[in-house]
Amino acid sequence: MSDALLRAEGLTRRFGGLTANQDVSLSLKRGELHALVGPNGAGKSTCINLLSGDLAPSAGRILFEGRDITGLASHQRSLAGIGRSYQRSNVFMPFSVFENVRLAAQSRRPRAWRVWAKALEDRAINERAEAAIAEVGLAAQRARIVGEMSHGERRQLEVAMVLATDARVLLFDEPLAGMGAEESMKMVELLRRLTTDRAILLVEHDMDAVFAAAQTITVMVNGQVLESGAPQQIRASAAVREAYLGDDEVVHE
Amino acid sequence: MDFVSFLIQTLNAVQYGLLLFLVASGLTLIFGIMGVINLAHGSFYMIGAYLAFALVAQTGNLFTALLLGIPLAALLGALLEWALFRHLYKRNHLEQVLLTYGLILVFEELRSLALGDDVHGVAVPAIFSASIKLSDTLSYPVYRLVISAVCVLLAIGLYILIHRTRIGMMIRAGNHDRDMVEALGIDINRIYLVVFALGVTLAAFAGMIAAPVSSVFPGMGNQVLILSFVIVVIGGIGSVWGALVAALVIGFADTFGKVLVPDYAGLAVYLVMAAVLLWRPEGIFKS
Amino acid sequence: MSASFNTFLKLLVLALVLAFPFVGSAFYTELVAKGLILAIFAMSLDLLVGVTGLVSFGHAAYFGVAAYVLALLTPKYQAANLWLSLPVAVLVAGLVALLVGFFVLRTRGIYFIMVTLAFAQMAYYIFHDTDLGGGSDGIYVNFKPSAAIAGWTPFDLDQPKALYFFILVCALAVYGGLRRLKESSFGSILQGIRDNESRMLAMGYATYRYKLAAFAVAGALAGVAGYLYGALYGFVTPEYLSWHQSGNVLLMVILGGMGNFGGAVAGAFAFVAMQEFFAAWTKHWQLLMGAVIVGAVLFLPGGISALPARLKRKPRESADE
Amino acid sequence: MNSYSPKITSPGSIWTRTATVATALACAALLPLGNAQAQSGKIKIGLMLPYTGTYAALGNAVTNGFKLYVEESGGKLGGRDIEYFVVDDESDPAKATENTNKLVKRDQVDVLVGTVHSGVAMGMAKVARENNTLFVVPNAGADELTGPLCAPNIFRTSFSNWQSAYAMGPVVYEKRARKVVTLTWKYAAGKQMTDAFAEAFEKAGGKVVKEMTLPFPNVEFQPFLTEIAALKPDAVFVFFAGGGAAKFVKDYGAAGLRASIPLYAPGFLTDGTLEAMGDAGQGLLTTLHYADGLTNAKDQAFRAGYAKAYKAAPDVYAVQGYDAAQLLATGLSAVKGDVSKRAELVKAMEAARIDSPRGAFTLSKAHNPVQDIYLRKAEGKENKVVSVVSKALADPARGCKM
Repeated sequence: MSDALLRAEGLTRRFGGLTANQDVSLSLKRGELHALVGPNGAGKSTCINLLSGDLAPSAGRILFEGRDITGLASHQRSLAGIGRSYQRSNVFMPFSVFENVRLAAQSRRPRAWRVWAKALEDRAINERAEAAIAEVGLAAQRARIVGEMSHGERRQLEVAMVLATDARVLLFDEPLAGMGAEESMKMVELLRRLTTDRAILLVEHDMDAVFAAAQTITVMVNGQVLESGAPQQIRASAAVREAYLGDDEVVHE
Repeated sequence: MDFVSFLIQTLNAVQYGLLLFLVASGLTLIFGIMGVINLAHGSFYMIGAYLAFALVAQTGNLFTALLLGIPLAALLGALLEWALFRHLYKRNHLEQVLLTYGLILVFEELRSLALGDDVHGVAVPAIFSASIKLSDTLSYPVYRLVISAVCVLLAIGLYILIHRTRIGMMIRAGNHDRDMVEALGIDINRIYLVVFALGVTLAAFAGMIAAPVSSVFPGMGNQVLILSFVIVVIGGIGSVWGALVAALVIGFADTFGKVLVPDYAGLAVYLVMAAVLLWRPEGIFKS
Repeated sequence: MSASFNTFLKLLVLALVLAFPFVGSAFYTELVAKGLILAIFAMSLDLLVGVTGLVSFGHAAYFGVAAYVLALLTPKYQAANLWLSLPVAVLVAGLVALLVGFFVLRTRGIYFIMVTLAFAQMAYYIFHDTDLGGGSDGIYVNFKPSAAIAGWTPFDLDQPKALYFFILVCALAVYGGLRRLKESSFGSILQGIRDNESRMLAMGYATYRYKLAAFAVAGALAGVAGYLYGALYGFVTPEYLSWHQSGNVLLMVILGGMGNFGGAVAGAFAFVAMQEFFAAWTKHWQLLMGAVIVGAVLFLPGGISALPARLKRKPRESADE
Repeated sequence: MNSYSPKITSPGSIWTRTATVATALACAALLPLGNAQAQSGKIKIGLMLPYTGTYAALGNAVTNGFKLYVEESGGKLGGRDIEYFVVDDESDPAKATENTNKLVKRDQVDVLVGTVHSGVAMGMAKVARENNTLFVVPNAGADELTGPLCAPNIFRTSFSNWQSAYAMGPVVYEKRARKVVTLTWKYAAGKQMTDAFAEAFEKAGGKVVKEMTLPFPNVEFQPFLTEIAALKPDAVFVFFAGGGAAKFVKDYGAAGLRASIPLYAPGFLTDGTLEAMGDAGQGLLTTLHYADGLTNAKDQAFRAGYAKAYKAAPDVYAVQGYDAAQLLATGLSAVKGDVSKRAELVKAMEAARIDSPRGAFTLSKAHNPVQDIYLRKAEGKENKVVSVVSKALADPARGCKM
C-alpha cells in the first residue's frame, strides 16, 4: 500500500438525514486505472466530490502522497496535484480549445497575477497547453470554439485540461457518457495511456469499458463499498452479481 | 424605554413589518417563480395607490374602489406580460433590469400626465375609522390593525395557493424546470401570465389598501422598491414564509433603529441585510 | 469588418474627441468631458459585470467616496495638489472596495447584487446623515486641483481645455489599461470565473482572491471617475453615492453591451446624449427616455455594440426574438 | 443568476457605434453656435426648476407665478422682451452643476431663476458665483444661500429656513408650552428649521427636551409617535413637506395625539397637503410668510389673475415665483433693460420694496426678504391668516461677509 498516491479512509458524508457515503475507503496507486461503479444513487459522485474537495466529508480522512489533505479546499487540492472532470461537460464554451487548456495550464503558474503582459504571449504556458492538447489528440482542433464542438470532443478537451494542470491523480466522472462506440474506444485507449505515470479514478456506467480498461474495480451500493478488487474477482463475486450485475439489461443500457 | 413603551414599539414593528410584507409579496412571486427582476414593482404599488385615489373620488367608497381596482390591476399585469415580459424569460436578468427601469420612467410620467403632481389623500373607510386606546395619550387606529389582519390572511392564502393547490403545483414545477413542465403538456405561458398578473395585482392592492394611511404622492413607488427587494432577498427568493419573516425582521430593525440609534437609523435596515446575507448567503429560507 | 476599417474608426473617434474642444462650445466640451468621465465609470463596472460576471448594484459608492476625498482634501482657500489628491482618492476608493468586497464576495447572483446595494446605501447614509462631508446639502470643491510639481506647473486644470485633455488622457489610459488587463493572465482568469467558476476552482484557482482583486481594481477606477467628476463640477453631494447612480451606470453598461470596454463607452455617451436630447425636447422627457429603454431591450438584445452584427442578420431572425 | 451570460461582441462594431454617437454629439454641439442670437434684444431668463419627480408641482407653481407677472407686464421686463430657457432639474443634486451650466454656459442666460430643492440650489449657487450670473432663488430655503454663500449676484424672494421656523418659537411659548419635542427628517433643511425654532423657543424661556430625526425620505412615523406619547411634552414642533407631511399629520391624528399634545410647524406642513390630510389637518397652526385670507389689494388682484390664467388657486410657491419676476423687473427698469450695467442693477434690486401678494417686503443686506411672518390656521382647504407673529423678520445672515 505504500505506493498509494491517494487514500481515502472511512469517508462519510451526510446530507441532513441522508447518508450519501458511509465509511468509504479506497486507494489509488500510480499506474493504476481504478474504476468506481454502482447503480444510480450509489454515492459515486458524492465520493468523487469528497476526493476533489467539492464537498467536505462528515467523517473520515483523505491522504495524498501520505499527507492529510482532508481540510484542503478544492482549488488547494488541485494545486497539490489532484485533477478532476465533471459528469456534465464543464468547459468554457465561448473560448477556443487552446484558450481552455491554456487557462488550465496557467493555473500552475506562480505568477498568475500578471495584469499587464498579454496572456497569449506566455511561452512556457503555451507549450504546456499544446502538449496536453496533443496528448489527447485534439491538436487539429486547437483553434475551434468549444461551443461548436461535438460532445465527445468536449470530453477529450476536459481530459486535456486536467492534464495541463500536471495532476498526478485524475478523477473522471463518467467521461464516456453520451459517447458513440468509436469515441468511447478512443477515450478508453487514451485513459489507458495516461495511466502510465498517474493514478486514475474512473466513475463509469459502461461496464464493457470498465472491465476492459480497469486494473481495480470498486463497487458501491447505497453509499457503501460492497466489493473491491481485480476485474475477475468482481466478476466472480456473488454479492456484486446480486446487487448489480444480475440485471444484464441495465449493464448494457 | 419602559416596558409598556417596549410593547407598543413591538406592536409598531410587527405592524410595519406586515405592511412591508404586503408590498413585497408580489415581488417574491414574480421574482421567485418567474425569475424576473422587476424594478417596476414600486410603480405598480404607486399605480394602485393612485387607482384608489381616483376610484374613491368617483365612487366615494374604498371597497367599491377595491372591487374595481383589483381587476384593472390584474388586466394591466396580464397586458404587460403579454406585450413585454413574455419576450424576456430566456434573456438574462440584466436585460430585465433595464426594461423594468424603463417602465418606472414611463409609469411615473404617465401618472404625472394623467393625474398631476399633487399630494392626495384617501379617507379611511368609516367603519374602520375608530381607534383603540393604548395609554392615556396614545391610541392605535383600527384601520392599521385591519391592514395587519389582511396581510396575515394574504400570507396564509399565498402559502395555500402555492403549496396546496394544483395551479400552485404547476407554478412550483415551472419554477423548477420550465422545459420539463412544457414536456408534460402544461401551458407554461399561461401560468406565467397568471403569476405575473397576480404579482402586479398584489403590488397594486398593497398600494390601494395602504393609500388611506400613506397618502398618495409622486415618487411613492421608489420608496418601497428597495425595501421590497431587501425583504425578498433576505427572506430567500420565492419563499412566502421567508418574505414574511424578513419583513418582520426589517420592521423591527427600522422601528428599534429609530428609537435606539436615531443617528444611524438610515443604516439600520442595510446593516441588518448585510449581516443576514453574510450569515446566510442565500437568505433565511433558501428555497 | 476589416481590421483596417476598424483602426480607421478608432482613429476617427480619437480625432473627434481630440478636436472637440476647438470646435465645440464650452458647454458641450464640458458635456463630452462628463461623457468621458462616465465612460471611465462604466468601464470600471464593466470589468466586474462584463468580464468577471459580478453584477454590482453599489458601484456609485466608490465613485462618490473618491469625490468626497477630493472635497475633503481641498482646503477652503486654495487648491489641492493633483499628484497627491488623485492617488489618495483612488487608493481610498480601492481600499473601501477591498473592504466591501471582502464581505460581499461570499454571496452570489441576486444576493450579491443586493449586498453590494446594502453597502452602498450605508456609505450613502454616512455622507447624508453625518457632518463628515457637509451633510445632505453637499460640499463645494472651491478650486480645481493644481498640477504643480515642486513649483513647476505643467498644465493648469482651471483652463477648461487642459481639464478636458487631462480627463481624455485618463479615459484613454483606463481604456487601454483595461483592454490590456483583459488579455492578461489575470484577465483570462476573470473571464474563466465568469463562465464557469466551479471549473476554475477545480483547476486550482483560488477564485475568491481574483474576484476580490477585480472588485478592488474596479472600485479604484470608479474612484478615478469620481475624482474627476468632483474636479469638473466642483460640487459633491451624497447623491453621487445613491442607488440611482449605481443603477444609471449599470444601465450604461447593459445599454452599450457588456464585456468589451468599448461597449461601456458607447453606453455612457448614449445615455448622456439621450438625457440631453429628450430633456431639451419636452417636459415629459422621461417618458421618451423610458420608452426608448424599453424598446432597446426588446429590439436590441446585447446592447448598442451588438447592433451592427444584428443588422447583418436576416430580418426574420431578429423579428421573432 | 446562472442564466447570466454576457454577449461577446467584436470590437469593431462597438467603435462604429461610438463613432456614431460621438458624431451626433458633435453635431449637437455645433448647433447652438449657429443659433446664437447676437443680443437680439430679448432678455434671456433661465428657469431651472423640478418638472418631474416629487417636487414637480412646486416647480410648476413657481414657473406659473413668474410667467404671470411677466404677462401682466406685457411680456416685458425693464422694457425688453423675455426669452425663457427651461431646464428640468429633477431635484437631483448630482446633476445640479451640469444642469445649471446648460443655462449659464450653453444658453448664456442673463438671469438664472431656481430652484425648489436646497441641495440643487447649492449647486446652482456655485455656478452662479463662479460665472457671476445674476441668480434669483424663488424657493430653496437653505440658510447658506444668504449666509456664507451670499454674493452680490445672489438674491432670494422666498424665505430662509431660519425665518419660517424662528417665528414659531414665541408662538409656542405663548401657548403655555414649556417642554417641546421636535421631529424632522435627518437632512440639512430639517436641522436648520428645528435649530432655529429651538433658538427662539429657548430664548423665550422654553426647553426643547428631545430632538428626534428619521432618515429622509422615510415616512414610517409610528415609533416616534409612541415616544412622543411616552414623553408627554407640552407641544411638538415638526418640519415635513409634501407627501411625508400629509402622512405625518394623519398618523399624528390617528394616534390620538392631537387631542392632548398640540402640533406646530412651519407652513410647508400644510401647503398643498390639506386636501390629502382630510380632517386630520383641520385647525393646525403653522407659520409662514404667506397665508390665505390676506386682505391687501395686491393679493386679491394676484389671486384673481392667477385663477384666470391657470384655472387654479395660487400657493406660496406661485407667490415666490411672482415676486422673483417683480424683483427682476425693479432692477431691470432701473437700468432700462441694460443687463450689462450690473452694479446699478444689483443696487436697484437691493433697494427694492416689493409689493408682494404676501405684503410688501424689502431685502436684507444678504439679499433675503425682510418680511412679515404669519400665524395661520388650517380651515377647509385654506391656511387662514390668524395674525402677524413676526413683523419684518430678517434672517441673521450668519457667515455672510457682504
